[in-house]
Amino acid sequence: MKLITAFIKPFKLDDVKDALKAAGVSGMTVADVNGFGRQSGQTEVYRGAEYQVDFVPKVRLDVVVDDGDADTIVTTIEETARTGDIGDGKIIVTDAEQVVRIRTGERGSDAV
Amino acid sequence: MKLITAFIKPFKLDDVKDALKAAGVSGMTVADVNGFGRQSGQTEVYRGAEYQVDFVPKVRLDVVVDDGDADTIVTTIEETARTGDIGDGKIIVTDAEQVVRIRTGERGSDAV
Amino acid sequence: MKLITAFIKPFKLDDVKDALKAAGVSGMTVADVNGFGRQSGQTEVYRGAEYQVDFVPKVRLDVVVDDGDADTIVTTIEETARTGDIGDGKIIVTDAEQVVRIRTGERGSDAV
Amino acid sequence: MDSGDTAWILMSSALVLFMTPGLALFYGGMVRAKNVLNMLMMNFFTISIVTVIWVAVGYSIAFGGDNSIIGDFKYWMFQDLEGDGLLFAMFQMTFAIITPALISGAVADRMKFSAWVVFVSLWALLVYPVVAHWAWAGWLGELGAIDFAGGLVVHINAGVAALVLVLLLGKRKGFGDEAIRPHSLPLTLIGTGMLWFGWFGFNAGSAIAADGLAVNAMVTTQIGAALGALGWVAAEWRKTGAPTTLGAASGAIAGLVAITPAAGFVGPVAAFAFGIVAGVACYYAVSLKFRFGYDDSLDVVGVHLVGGIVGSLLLGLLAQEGVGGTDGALFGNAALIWYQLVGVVAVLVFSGVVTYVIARVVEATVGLRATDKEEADGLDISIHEERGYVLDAR
Amino acid sequence: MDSGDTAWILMSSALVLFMTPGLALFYGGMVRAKNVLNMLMMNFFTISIVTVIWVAVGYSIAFGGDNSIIGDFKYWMFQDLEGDGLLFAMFQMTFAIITPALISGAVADRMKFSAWVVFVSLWALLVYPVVAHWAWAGWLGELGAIDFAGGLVVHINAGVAALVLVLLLGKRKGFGDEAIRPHSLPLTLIGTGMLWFGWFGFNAGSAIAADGLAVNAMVTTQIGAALGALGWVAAEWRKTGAPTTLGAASGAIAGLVAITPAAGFVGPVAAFAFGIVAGVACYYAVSLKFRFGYDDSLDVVGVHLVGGIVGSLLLGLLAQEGVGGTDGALFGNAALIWYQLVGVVAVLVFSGVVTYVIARVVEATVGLRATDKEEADGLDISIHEERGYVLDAR
Amino acid sequence: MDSGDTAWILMSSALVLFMTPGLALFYGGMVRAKNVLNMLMMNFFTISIVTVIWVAVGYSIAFGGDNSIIGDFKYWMFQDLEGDGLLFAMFQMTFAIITPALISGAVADRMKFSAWVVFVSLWALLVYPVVAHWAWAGWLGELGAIDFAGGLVVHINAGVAALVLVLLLGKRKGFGDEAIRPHSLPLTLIGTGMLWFGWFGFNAGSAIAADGLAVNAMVTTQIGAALGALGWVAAEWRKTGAPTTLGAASGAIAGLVAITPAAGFVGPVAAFAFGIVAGVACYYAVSLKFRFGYDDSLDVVGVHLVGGIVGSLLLGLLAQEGVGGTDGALFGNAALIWYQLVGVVAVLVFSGVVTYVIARVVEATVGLRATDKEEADGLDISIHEERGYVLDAR
Ligand SMILES: Nc1ncnc2c1ncn2[C@@H]1O[C@H](COP(=O)(O)OP(=O)(O)O)[C@@H](O)[C@H]1O
Ligand SMILES: Nc1ncnc2c1ncn2[C@@H]1O[C@H](COP(=O)(O)OP(=O)(O)O)[C@@H](O)[C@H]1O
Ligand SMILES: Nc1ncnc2c1ncn2[C@@H]1O[C@H](COP(=O)(O)OP(=O)(O)O)[C@@H](O)[C@H]1O
Repeated sequence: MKLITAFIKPFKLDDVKDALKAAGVSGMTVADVNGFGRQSGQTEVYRGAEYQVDFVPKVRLDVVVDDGDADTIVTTIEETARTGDIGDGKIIVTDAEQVVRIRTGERGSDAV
Repeated sequence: MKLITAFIKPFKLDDVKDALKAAGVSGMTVADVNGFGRQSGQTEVYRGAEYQVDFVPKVRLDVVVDDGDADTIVTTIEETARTGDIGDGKIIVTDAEQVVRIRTGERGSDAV
Repeated sequence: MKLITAFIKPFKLDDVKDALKAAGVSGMTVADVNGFGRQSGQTEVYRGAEYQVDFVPKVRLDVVVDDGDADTIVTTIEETARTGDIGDGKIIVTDAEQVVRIRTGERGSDAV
Repeated sequence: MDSGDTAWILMSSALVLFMTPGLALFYGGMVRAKNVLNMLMMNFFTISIVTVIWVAVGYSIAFGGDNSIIGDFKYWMFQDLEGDGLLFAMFQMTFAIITPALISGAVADRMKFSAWVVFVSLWALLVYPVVAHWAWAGWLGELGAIDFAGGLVVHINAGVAALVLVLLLGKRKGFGDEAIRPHSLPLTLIGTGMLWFGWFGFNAGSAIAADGLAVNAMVTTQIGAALGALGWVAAEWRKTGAPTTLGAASGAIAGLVAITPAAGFVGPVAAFAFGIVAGVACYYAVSLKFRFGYDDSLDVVGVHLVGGIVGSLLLGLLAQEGVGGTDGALFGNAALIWYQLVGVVAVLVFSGVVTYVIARVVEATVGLRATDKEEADGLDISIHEERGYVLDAR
Repeated sequence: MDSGDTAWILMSSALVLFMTPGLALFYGGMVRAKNVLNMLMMNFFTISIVTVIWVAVGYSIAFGGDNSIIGDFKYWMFQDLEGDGLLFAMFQMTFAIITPALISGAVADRMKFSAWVVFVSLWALLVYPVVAHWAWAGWLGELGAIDFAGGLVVHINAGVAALVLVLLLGKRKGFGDEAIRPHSLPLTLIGTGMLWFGWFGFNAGSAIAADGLAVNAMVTTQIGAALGALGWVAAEWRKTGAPTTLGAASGAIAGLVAITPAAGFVGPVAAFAFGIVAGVACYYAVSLKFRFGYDDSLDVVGVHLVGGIVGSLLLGLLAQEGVGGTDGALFGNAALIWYQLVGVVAVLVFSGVVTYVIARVVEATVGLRATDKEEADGLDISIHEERGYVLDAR
Repeated sequence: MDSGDTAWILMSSALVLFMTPGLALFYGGMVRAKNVLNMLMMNFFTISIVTVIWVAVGYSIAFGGDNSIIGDFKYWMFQDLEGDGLLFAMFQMTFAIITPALISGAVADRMKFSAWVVFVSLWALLVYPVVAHWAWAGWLGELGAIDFAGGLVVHINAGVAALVLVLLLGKRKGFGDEAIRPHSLPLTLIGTGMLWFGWFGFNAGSAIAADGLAVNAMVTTQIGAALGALGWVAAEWRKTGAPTTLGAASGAIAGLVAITPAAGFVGPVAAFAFGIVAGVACYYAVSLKFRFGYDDSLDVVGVHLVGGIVGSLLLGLLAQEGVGGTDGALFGNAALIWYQLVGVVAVLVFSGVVTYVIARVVEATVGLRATDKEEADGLDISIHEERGYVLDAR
């Protein structure tokens, strides 16, 4: 199985979730994170002091899928999360050696 | 070494932590995340509008262990986090090529 | 490519970020997490009841880099995040099979 | 006014002023975290804007001169006001502030801040003082319509303006599709507490004395609020199975809105009716926006317009001479219902039309709406360059 | 009452009403994030419930008629009340509201909301008005027991009810094993500020006039609060090495509780004693729940029962005729201690027993406790179908 | 004082006391999450400390006896105070509390809590009562300097003490390099609302009567606050392109600070000038710390010292006999400017020097500053052994 991790723009999460659901993904996990990248951070102003804050809010999405589905899922995320503006984020694929469904103890593809 | 990542029910964290400690794990890292899966999300009601919110609060737990310990640890998490109800979560095992203890610069098994 | 994940002390994040920037890293993602480890947790006192809270606030940092850069980056993090006191944290290196830049669809090294 | 009356109206002025920060928090908790500061700022800045306009000419337009359509400029810059007169102008200022502030809840999450500043300035100049004049120093009052503390002047007035404004402004992205959830109900409940507390000054202060009428108004206010919450929660508990905190808060506000015009005209028993009817009616009214597709973000229409109408009309029925000097239809004075209806319609039309014109002018000049990107990123960072919360451990 | 007195009691009524939202926040900050709304809702909804019951019959049971055991129904639905009488009924209503609200802190995190609603309704009907009658219009007062603003009526009454209720309800999962930590101490501190502020109305308003007695009560209240915080923090700093914010807040409340029965009966110097003794005593008292294994979640017993007893008994010692017309044991009137003790015991027994009966009835009908799953997931989402916070960036 | 006056000063005392929790939240929202409790605790505990000192001897030092340099001990432990005298002592206590509390914003994030406790105790004993005496019962007032509600006594006094203290204390780690951002602006806005509300008691209560002067003070206070916010936001909007919520809050406070000495000496029109000048001046003043490299964490110097000086001097220009009995330079009494300047300088020197001595003593005994590790981990966990927020779902 593959573990696909994506860092995307927060307001895109709903679309991505729907697209993944439509693509047959049965589960995923998300978290609030802060990203640093080419997208320059925003200026923040507090009592006249302007700060360039490098970190921008992003959503981290983790989804494990069968090896064979990985490419489709990556493409689905890619296409749905894309706005074309800088800061759209990254997708990273790593190999998941084992996956376990806690409730049943199922392992491997059955557990996804 | 193996990196074991688990998504579990929040109220199970204390038990899992204790079990891992008992199993000899010397460290772990947790984060608040939201999961989507077979467990249907909860209904939330705000001023009469009922929303089906797909994401459910979960805890993400990351723990690196020696290759040889991975199976035991997976089983420990599995058994402690299990309630038998839908939504108990997943465990994912990936291969950690290198682990470093920042304080000492130790690497590999020594660093775990 | 390699995915480098580090758990560090929160107040070190600014230094680490600057060092990574200086080392040519063009992006990273951080999250607030809680760590458990050899560093004993803090005592917290609420209405006279003293609790030993095992989890200590840490920052999780994820950065994908080219295979060739991994060692330098690990060393950079290691050296900047080190205080020498217990609890400095861990660095974990995993293999990233694929990386995608969502905005452009670039893959692999170009996407980092 | 003797020192006791003065003490009470001083205090009431402070209480009503405190309601606008309360409203800011009440609303602020209901928007998403990325827009909380924008909501707070719309409200706090409205205090500043309206203070200037009210002192400059607003009070005089509302309460100067003998004309029954509109006041004059004799009190401009609070000229010639001192003692009791100045105190009354101060007390009324706090009403002039919160009324446009109420509108902000409707336009949450998408209105340009500069547009809000211009809109409120014009509205506080052209709409509020005129309506206040009509009800409290002009033809509506002379006709026989009654409004103890601002059912017409404050709630219907703000409510219809909110409706007009959101029709022009359009919906938030995601409205109707996604769950747009309150980011901090505890914040909303803090605001609710402040509003409830301040409302005692609003209603009981409107007696302009520390006397039996003020006492009556305080008691009916408390009953209106309590029963409003009860009504709303009962209705929703029955329908959705969940008694919600936001429902209790919303119902309390609905009850307070409805009792506002009536607080000094009905007794404790009648106040039960105002509360319960408003609580249930507003509970159903807040769903209309999904049915009709206007995006009244935080239900200013559902709570203030509907609650204000409920209160003003019920008053036509239930007013009692023994309390405030006027009988309602139930006690033989059918005309009162009619006067109340005239009042409601007059405010709906006047406020609706002038708000429309003002909004169009703002649209044509500064533009009403934030850009899509500003809306997506959140108005706090895009427009105010601040973040509401930075909760990390660093 | 002249207009100055009226102004002050109007204001005091508003202040005391404001305490219940304050209490909601004070408690709300101390529970875990998953239960914050339940805590807020228990308190806000109590306002609604008690308002209905108090207006309907509660006030009359407490203050109607000449019987020294119980009032009558002559003021039902606030019949025949106006002016000063109505104002007094309003002021007292705010006490009737906050007293059962105090109990909510004990049952946090596990009581069924429907059970709470039924419990509070019965308690506000059967317990509070009777105790209020005894102390302020019945046999206890006639006997000679004194209670300026509610040491017996409010704090001991609520405190013992809390103890009985938690004994029946059982412990929260994890009590004693896990660290169950406050989710937002800033919220608790907001509540503390509101409570402290409102307490001036509670105590100084209980003079029922804007006079020297009210002034004395305000000063002793301030001293009680300040010294309570000082006492608690000193005790904990010495013992654990950490001066905590929650300790300061808790100590202030403990001091306020203890000075409540005494505010108009002792002078500033004696108030130091009330504050410091209560602060230290309650600091030690809150640990008793771990020792004896009853789960009084937010220490209603430790703070209100213990603080109330400390205050009521100290008053028997330290009351001074020059202040409120009664001397205590230290000034030659040993009987007062005895009367105070009778008062304490009478309230403990009556409130304890009736609370027990009510709780058993609720248990047998709707059931007292939420299910394990509801408790694990949190009462907010399980029962109220809302979440306190949604802080993501979306 | 009749009952109306008494009612108003009772209420004003409650209002001003409420400001210190308000200030705690105002400041608390501006620090990082890891230090929020320390900030709250510094403020809440100051209430306790100063209450003790004020009752014990502070009031007597400030208002006892006929000496123009310093009072005596005749009112120690509030001896011989009752009725109006006791009420005045209570009202003034609330000023004595908030003044040192103001200083806490400057030392945020790095001062040892024990050092704060000792510092405040000494400062409330040695500095505040003396300055209060000079201005309100001693030589400065006799000379002709005027200070209606505490421009000299409260704001300049606290502001200069803050400056001295931060110079000794040194900068926070990261000051000037990193963005040290407010962790919760909604918390700061809650505090702003409470401060604004309470300030009506501060200024209008300083009339010590419910009369026309109190009314005037309330109106000018409202205008000062509103225009301060307007001035600050206008200045920053022009300069940085962003109208910030924190700017509006800060500007309102700046305006309130500046109008404080003048509230009962100038009319509504002049109040516009106080607000707008203070708003703009303080906006520019808060940047000075980066220029000169002193780390006044939350801008006590920029807002209170600068705002206090602006207000005290403008008053020398704009005071009007018809309002408070004294004309300023603009109305022919050039001497007033001179007296005001003497007042400003006297307070700067006295408070500056004594604060320096006290701080040195504290440094030499308990030490002023937390350790580096405590600062890095946050003072909440390190010193108070508590966490402000535990927001997880467990
Ligand atoms: N090398 C990296 N490792 C981990 N996360 C990264 C890396 N580069 C970028 N990111 C994440 O992707 C987000 C977007 O990257 P950025 O360079 O700003 O824009 P783009 O994706 O359009 O090139 C960042 O905010 C960060 O969360
Ligand atoms: N494919 C997946 N990838 C990542 N996380 C998943 C995946 N499927 C489930 N999860 C995580 O596991 C949690 C539980 O999954 P769910 O399908 O609801 O129940 P169960 O584990 O009992 O099958 C989810 O809330 C989510 O956090
Ligand atoms: N085996 C592990 N798996 C995952 N995270 C770990 C592991 N061990 C330690 N950590 C993380 O590293 C942090 C520091 O570890 P700790 O043992 O306290 O000190 P040190 O790094 O100095 O040995 C922990 O708080 C935790 O976040």
